[in-house]
Amino acid sequence: MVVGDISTGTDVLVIGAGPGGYVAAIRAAQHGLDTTLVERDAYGGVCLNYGCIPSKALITGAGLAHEAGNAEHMGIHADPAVDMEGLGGWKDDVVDQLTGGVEKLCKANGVNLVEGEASFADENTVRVAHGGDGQGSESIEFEHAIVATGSQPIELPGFDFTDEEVWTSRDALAADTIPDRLVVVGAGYIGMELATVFAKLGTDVTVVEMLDDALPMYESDVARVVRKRAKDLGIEFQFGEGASEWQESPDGGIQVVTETEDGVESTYAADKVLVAVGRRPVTEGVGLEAAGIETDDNGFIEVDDRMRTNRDHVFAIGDVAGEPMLAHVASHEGIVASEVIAGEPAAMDAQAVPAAVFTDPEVATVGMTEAEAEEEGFEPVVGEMPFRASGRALTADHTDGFVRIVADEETGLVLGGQIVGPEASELIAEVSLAVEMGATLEDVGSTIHTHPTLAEAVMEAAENAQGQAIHTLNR
Amino acid sequence: MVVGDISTGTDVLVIGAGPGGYVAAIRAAQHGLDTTLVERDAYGGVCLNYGCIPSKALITGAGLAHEAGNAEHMGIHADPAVDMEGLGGWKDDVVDQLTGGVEKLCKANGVNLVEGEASFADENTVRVAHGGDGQGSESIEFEHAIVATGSQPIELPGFDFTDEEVWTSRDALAADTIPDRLVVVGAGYIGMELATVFAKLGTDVTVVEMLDDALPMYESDVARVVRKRAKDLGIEFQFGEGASEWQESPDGGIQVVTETEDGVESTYAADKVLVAVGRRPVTEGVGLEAAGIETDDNGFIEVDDRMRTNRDHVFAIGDVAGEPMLAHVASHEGIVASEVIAGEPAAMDAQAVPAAVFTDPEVATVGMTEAEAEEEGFEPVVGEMPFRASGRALTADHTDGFVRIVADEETGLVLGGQIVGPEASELIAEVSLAVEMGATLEDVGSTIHTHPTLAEAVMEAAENAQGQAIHTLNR
Amino acid sequence: TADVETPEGRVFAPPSARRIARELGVDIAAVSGSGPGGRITETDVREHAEATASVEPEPT
Ligand SMILES: Cc1cc2nc3c(=O)[nH]c(=O)nc-3n(C[C@H](O)[C@H](O)[C@H](O)COP(=O)(O)OP(=O)(O)OC[C@H]3O[C@@H](n4cnc5c(N)ncnc54)[C@H](O)[C@@H]3O)c2cc1C
Ligand SMILES: Cc1cc2nc3c(=O)[nH]c(=O)nc-3n(C[C@H](O)[C@H](O)[C@H](O)COP(=O)(O)OP(=O)(O)OC[C@H]3O[C@@H](n4cnc5c(N)ncnc54)[C@H](O)[C@@H]3O)c2cc1C
Repeated sequence: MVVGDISTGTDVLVIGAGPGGYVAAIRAAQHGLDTTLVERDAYGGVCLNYGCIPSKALITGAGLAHEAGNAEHMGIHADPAVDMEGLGGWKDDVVDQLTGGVEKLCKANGVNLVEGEASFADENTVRVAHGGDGQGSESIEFEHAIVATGSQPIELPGFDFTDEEVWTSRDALAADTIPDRLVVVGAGYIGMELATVFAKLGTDVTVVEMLDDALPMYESDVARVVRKRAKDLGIEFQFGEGASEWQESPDGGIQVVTETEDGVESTYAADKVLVAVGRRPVTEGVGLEAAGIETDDNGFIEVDDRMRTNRDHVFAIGDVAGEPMLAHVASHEGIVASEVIAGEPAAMDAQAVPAAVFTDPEVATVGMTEAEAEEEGFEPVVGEMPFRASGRALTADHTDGFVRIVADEETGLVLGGQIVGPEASELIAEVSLAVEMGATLEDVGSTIHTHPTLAEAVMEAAENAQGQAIHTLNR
Repeated sequence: MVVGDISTGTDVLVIGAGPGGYVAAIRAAQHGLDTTLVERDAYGGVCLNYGCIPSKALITGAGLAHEAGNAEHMGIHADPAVDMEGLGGWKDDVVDQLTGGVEKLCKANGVNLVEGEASFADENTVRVAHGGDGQGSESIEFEHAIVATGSQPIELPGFDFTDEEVWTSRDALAADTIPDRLVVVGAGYIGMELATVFAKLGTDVTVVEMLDDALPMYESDVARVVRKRAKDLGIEFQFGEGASEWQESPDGGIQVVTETEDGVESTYAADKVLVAVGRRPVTEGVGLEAAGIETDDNGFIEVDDRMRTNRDHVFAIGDVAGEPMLAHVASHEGIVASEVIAGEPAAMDAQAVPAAVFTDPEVATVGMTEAEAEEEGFEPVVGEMPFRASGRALTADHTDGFVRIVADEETGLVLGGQIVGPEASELIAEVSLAVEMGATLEDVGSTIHTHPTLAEAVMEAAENAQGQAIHTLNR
Repeated sequence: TADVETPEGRVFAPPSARRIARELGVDIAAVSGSGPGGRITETDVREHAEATASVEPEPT
């Protein structure tokens, strides 16, 4: 059937159904706005289909198998075998449940779902090209548009993503066998999460990183905890080297060639090479010019604190609107954009934008580091609690890492926190609320925390900053 | 060597080195007070030696073995064997590390440690009887005393704790073999935690409870989640029955006899019977009368909001000072007592006293339930988020349970929360801070929460209460 | 100064404000809050302390 060029109208048109777009669409519909959401590939976007969700599922599976196989010291003797098709199948089920849920939630809230690729025709119209042969296209007129087209992996010269031996994170997450040897290019969070998964599944993993540490965007004592544990898991690091190309190797595998700044070459044998060197915005084919929307030097759409582009009625959210490229930031921005469209006094004014890395152990941060606080003109005071002094961490057999709280010395107001250790991603929530609420060290330190929990370490760190910790020595 | 009756003096004398006493002693010493801590058995008290810590260690070990053995749906094939001596040895190591740490922390803060049994001689003197043959005793004069003597299990008529077949929780935690069959009397949190441990280790567990549900102190929809999962683990419940006695059985095991209110008897075959029907204060031998300290009808020492007994210079904290009998409450009260002695404006004015149960899944609550809020004269509004709609719960393969937030409808101020589900004990920390800070639903709902985390469910529940949740349908 | 009693019911104020109330001898239940939902801030407590101090008679 050929669907002709039909034309409809909508109050709010959202392009892209990732965690930015679908959340924006639902909130707009909740405000009674007629809302249309266009997606060309899969509901849930990168996050649910090829990012956050499948990666965390594999981290759970690989983590459980590895932990059970290394618990003799606890009297637990197991020799788990992982069949990658089974693990992958479970992961796919999880993804399907969530993406199915997104579709249902959109419909239940009254969002019109349109499948196809959207491109601005002019400043009040998009054309949506439907996929498949002769599926035609349609024009949709809108009052407001929200661009939420997300991001895609950056390609590295010498590594063609269409080659079977070269993996993007999406390919790695879809693997149906466990490679014997894997080179990971880039020790950022995506590279480190996947390096950990495969190392725990038994792969020989080598991580190549141009800078001089794993997770180089984090403070060195935070990164050190993850690097040390990764080494214990058998991951080899090659710092100060950039990957330049790959070659087929006579043994049937491949060789990844790297180069230092001084031109010294090395090669690493592998079966696959995962390139995880960053992500760039998706703007090609979106027709931004037709709507007069400007991008910055890195190709991100420029927005103000209301998530408005240079065209007042067009908004941009999520990865396409710049750093930090995180799912929860995309969702929050989506809510702000839709509230602003609905006439609510919303703005992107978050004091606390948490970020987590699901390595072993996890890393999670929010607000300012000590150095950032100094740069901002505060006189920071810092408190810490190592997990090795935590009863819960000991009973959970995960004692690497620490909680750090940064506050303003004079007022005691909490400015930020850095956590590396078990469940860091969950523990950061309390610190985020503290930062958002303008809580003081005393407020956090004198809130009763359940014993035995890891969250007690947040309280202890706050107490430590005040010189009155019980379970660590105060400075 | 016979140590004669020597006499010393101290500013603050603390009786009992559990989580109440040792924390109080450290804080008093931090305030520069000359502080003496007397303990007759083991540093760390019940909690570190026979309670919180060993139970959580066994929960971790049994949980890991059980989870790894039941992960075929994830492609993980393992058949873990648990050797109870190995698991027990690891648990003992954890306990030793923590109790050793307590001793070190006390010394590092300048607390004088005295081993022996303390008894008030008069209102300003205790006599400490040192253990062992001819170790003598000493008198210590004090300005202020803090009684932190804790609690002990309540004995049930017909079940003599000195019989080998009858277990207290302490005996259960010290087991060096896994019984084939276990009857647990009492479905409170201690009974349910240990029932879960042994069920996961392969024991046939029957829980006998006089009331009509597991965890009867919790709301029925919270308790239901735990009861259902316990049944899936093979635990059998006999509600509405009280245990009356036990007998040796011809097969070498035992039989536990129960009776309903109407006098109907049943018997359950077992190898051991764990009695977990509650705890009562330790006051015998403490010489409270000599100091003129009064107790209430249940034998607990009565205190005011400064933790003072009827004698202004004597304080009581922790389990001996009444409900809720929880380690973190003991510690918090210890801090309040020592601060008050040091002249600080402290008081036990916590708005939020969290409690957690480490069953599968965990339960954690803080502040008011909906019903309690109504009783207090609020018009509560309630928001919920089921974990089966949480991406993190799905990727962690633990989707049972929900987060509930209770707030005042008119002002939006958060009054409490109930969580049953994975990591509930950690997630409650954020709700506790919200309650203590006087945060509103909007404050919690508009704080950015990392994706994917279980903590997002707290935010979603707050949004749901405001009728604007994204991932659940709003009422 | 005499201890101020901890109020029986719910108080909507951060722990730090509640401590300052005790330090200043203010009954926090009598303070009206200026924060969201009527939450009592540290400033509310201090202002209440000043206001009530000025109306109290001089000690003799
Ligand atoms: C391996 C990996 C792991 C990650 N883990 C995490 C994590 O744990 N936590 C976290 O916060 N973040 C994580 N991220 C980042 C997260 O996935 C992104 O920040 C998030 O997906 C951004 O959401 P978005 O809505 O902006 O865009 P996307 O999720 O990229 O969605 C954009 C959508 O727009 C559609 N689209 C694009 N152009 C058009 C068009 N012209 N017409 C119609 N549809 C179009 C796309 O098909 C896509 O579905 C991870 C990323 C990766 C790759
Ligand atoms: C199996 C089990 C699991 C538990 N799990 C948890 C949990 O997960 N979380 C939680 O919050 N709570 C838990 N509890 C409760 C917790 O253990 C108690 O609330 C806590 O130990 C109370 O601390 P305390 O300092 O008041 O007393 P205790 O820990 O009982 O310590 C009192 C100390 O005083 C000493 N003492 C008594 N009389 C004298 C004397 N005359 N002279 C000298 N010393 C004396 C005793 O030897 C003892 O060491 C659990 C309890 C049990 C039994």
